[in-house]
Amino acid sequence: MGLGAEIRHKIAKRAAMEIRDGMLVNLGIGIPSLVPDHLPAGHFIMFHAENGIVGMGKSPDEGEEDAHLCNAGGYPVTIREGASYCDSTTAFGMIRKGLVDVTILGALQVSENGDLANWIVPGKRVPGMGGAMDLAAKAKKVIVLMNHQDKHGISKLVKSCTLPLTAKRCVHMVITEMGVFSVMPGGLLLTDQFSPYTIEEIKVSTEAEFEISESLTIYGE
Amino acid sequence: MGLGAEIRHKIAKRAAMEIRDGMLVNLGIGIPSLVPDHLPAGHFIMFHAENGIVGMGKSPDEGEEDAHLCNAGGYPVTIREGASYCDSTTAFGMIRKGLVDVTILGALQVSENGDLANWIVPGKRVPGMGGAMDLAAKAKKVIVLMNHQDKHGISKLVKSCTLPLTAKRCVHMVITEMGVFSVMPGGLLLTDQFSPYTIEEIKVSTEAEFEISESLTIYGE
Amino acid sequence: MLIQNTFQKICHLTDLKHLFEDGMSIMFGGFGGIGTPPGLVNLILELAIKDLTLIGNDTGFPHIGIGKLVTEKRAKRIIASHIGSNPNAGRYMTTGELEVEFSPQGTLVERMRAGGMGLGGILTDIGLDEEIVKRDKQTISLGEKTFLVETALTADVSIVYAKKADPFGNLVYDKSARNTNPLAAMAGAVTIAEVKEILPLGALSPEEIVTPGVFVDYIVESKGVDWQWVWEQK
Amino acid sequence: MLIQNTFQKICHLTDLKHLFEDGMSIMFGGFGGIGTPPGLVNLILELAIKDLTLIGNDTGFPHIGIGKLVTEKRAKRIIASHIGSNPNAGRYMTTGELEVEFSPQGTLVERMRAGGMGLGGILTDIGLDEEIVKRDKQTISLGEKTFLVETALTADVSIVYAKKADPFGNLVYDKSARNTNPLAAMAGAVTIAEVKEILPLGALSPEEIVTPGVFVDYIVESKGVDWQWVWEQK
Repeated sequence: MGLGAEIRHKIAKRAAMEIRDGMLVNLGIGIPSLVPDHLPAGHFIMFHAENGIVGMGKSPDEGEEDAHLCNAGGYPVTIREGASYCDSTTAFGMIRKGLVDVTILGALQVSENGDLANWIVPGKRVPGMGGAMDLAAKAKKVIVLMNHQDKHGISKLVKSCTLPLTAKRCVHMVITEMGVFSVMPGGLLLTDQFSPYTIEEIKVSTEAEFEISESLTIYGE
Repeated sequence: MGLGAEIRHKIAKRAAMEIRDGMLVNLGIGIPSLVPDHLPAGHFIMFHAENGIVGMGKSPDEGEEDAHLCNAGGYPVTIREGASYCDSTTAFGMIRKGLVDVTILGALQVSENGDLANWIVPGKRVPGMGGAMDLAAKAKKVIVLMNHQDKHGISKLVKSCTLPLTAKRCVHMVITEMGVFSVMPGGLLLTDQFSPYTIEEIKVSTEAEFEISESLTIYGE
Repeated sequence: MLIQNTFQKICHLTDLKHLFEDGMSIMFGGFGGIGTPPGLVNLILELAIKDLTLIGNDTGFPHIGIGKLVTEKRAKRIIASHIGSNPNAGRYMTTGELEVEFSPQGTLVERMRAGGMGLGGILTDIGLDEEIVKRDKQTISLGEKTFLVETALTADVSIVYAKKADPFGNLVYDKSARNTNPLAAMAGAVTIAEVKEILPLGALSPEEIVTPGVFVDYIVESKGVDWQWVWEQK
Repeated sequence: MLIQNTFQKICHLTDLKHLFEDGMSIMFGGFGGIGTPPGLVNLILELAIKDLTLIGNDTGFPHIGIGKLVTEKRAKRIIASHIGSNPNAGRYMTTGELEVEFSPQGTLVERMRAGGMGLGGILTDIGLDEEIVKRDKQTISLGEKTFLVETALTADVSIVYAKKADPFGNLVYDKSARNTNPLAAMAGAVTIAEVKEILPLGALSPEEIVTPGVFVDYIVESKGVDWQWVWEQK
């Protein structure tokens, strides 16, 4: 994503604060996969994979990988106590029924009203939606972790998405290297500001309108 | 059903001739439940129950019953090697997909073209269809075992059913105490005649029209 | 064996009273009473709630399974495939005290599952020609074929019975007492599992778990059935 | 261990050639290649059949899973939720050599299951606002809500991978290699299971069986994968 390891972990760490014991959580690839590194030891968060796992644990040690125990991205995982396997219909039943408490995923664009575009660049990249539409539309809380701008310096937090949507009005929170935005009924609210970015810099870098929280949290370097 | 044990077993024995090794078979209550008594020892027929069993075996010995191992009628059964349990959706998926080779059940009326009425007497008895509609509509072969006439002496093999249907044009074979009728494209064909009934007696007792097979099998007492 | 109540799901029957009220819908697992949770049925009886909508395969027997609630006239409406084994259900239907919606069994269980899976419903051709099934339902044509639109079923509370649970609510059933339980377990807004045995987290094989704990909100230990089965009655 | 071939389902790969032909539809189990039967994919490659319609979760990787058939241009059409891990699929789609129907993953697996269960389809609100999903599909209103009509998927042949089978074709899967296999196993007009191990009748617990043998027509023993997984490639 073009962000350094330190910033990626800063974003992941902030996302981890949104998760509590007992929650069912689905993580996308990229920065979201770093979130477990920032959870307290001994937590009881159950990680969900679309292929059919509830209760994924940490990555296996090298040489301990099992080709038949992988996450939805196809990479080896382990399971924790209380885990179970199911077929993909049941894994998606959990999603559609709204039992996934938090999903954390990447995005190409997020709009002021929470529309999400994260799966297709017409004429360029058409990988298919996979499970993104199901997750975005039905998870109780959708958290987007992304670069604030694309590689051309264009804001990814937009007034209105120009790319085809994954789902409408589904995003609850966006975390970028500059800060944290909550999608409120009236629009975006900046709740957290990450140094070294100033409010002015964030405004200039953001196409979308946003309000600033009266209880804005400012994080140091 | 008002038939003596001997005749009931004669009907069940004839039905058993329609079953071969490897078949998936669903048996209704009443005379159909006697069919397994007439199968060869060491057979490999898999009996199916709507509640979620494939591979039911014989009835348990007295005192060996398990309340959690019962057929769809709620009576204790056993299982054979190769059996499995599933939930009721999978049990009915087998039915709807047409994987039940033979279902053997009772009836109130069967018409010349194979219409089946076996679940409701309006104003009198409305027990619900249970799994009868699914089985009648989708089993590869539907065999009805029934008294030739009702307790008022009225033929149950009719020109056209007067009772609400379970399923249209679904019955392949009807076995009564008088003989065996196959439902052919052109109508009913008497293929087996059970002594002591004469062709004349069968005709008088049957509302439906039927042809007589050129290779009619006649069973002695 | 010390069981950690890690997910705060393990509780006593008395902790569950607040979940029940007049007029609610209750989906139940079981088939002819087998696999219907006896302690939860008794709890509902004791709570004296009424005007219930009951959803499940059948109405059990007069004093077995969900039949107890039917016999005591707690239900105003039932969605089931069969009521023949409980004459009280037929009697109350005739007197107009009980409304019964019949669904062919295979359709009923798919409707229960659809509710649990967050689907709107399923398409089937079972009952397409039968007026009592077709009623006022929508039909849809796909190519040459026509299907009935059968809507998903959900409930305020689902009650199920299982053989084993762990503190997350993962469930393993017992032989043919599995029947409609995995479907009911998924379709409740709240799901309560009555289980024969509660084991520590990690004691169940992840391969053998039929209902992932995600679907289960409360777990109570069962005291077993307090009825005689029909085949035991001499 | 002597295995009785009681149901005549156990066979060799070479016995299966007659089941395959140009233009047919093949549904496959697997997710990113994991759980896709390697020996059956190789058999299809060797048979040099073409113009296939492939139905399954994704197109694997270029040399992993069903991806091998895609890379070798055996498919004229694919119904899947994702093709991103196999650049060849995207390339052939762009050149018009490959037709791709995208279905959201949760919808796709329900469509596969519906085919196996003899249903006409399912109703879901996923993708209702997205043109690429909605396309020319019918919608249906139930009360206040609108749903897409998503049709059942079936195939001439289904190929699946399992850990254990018995001679009846009862299948037990291996951890997350279960994924879409139980669905594909049900949805084929003919289903072939490639399995790591064939055990005698009675060796599998009736509680642990995921796919009842009723759905399985042929069983072959697997020689394992002949590819390197992406995470093994250094």
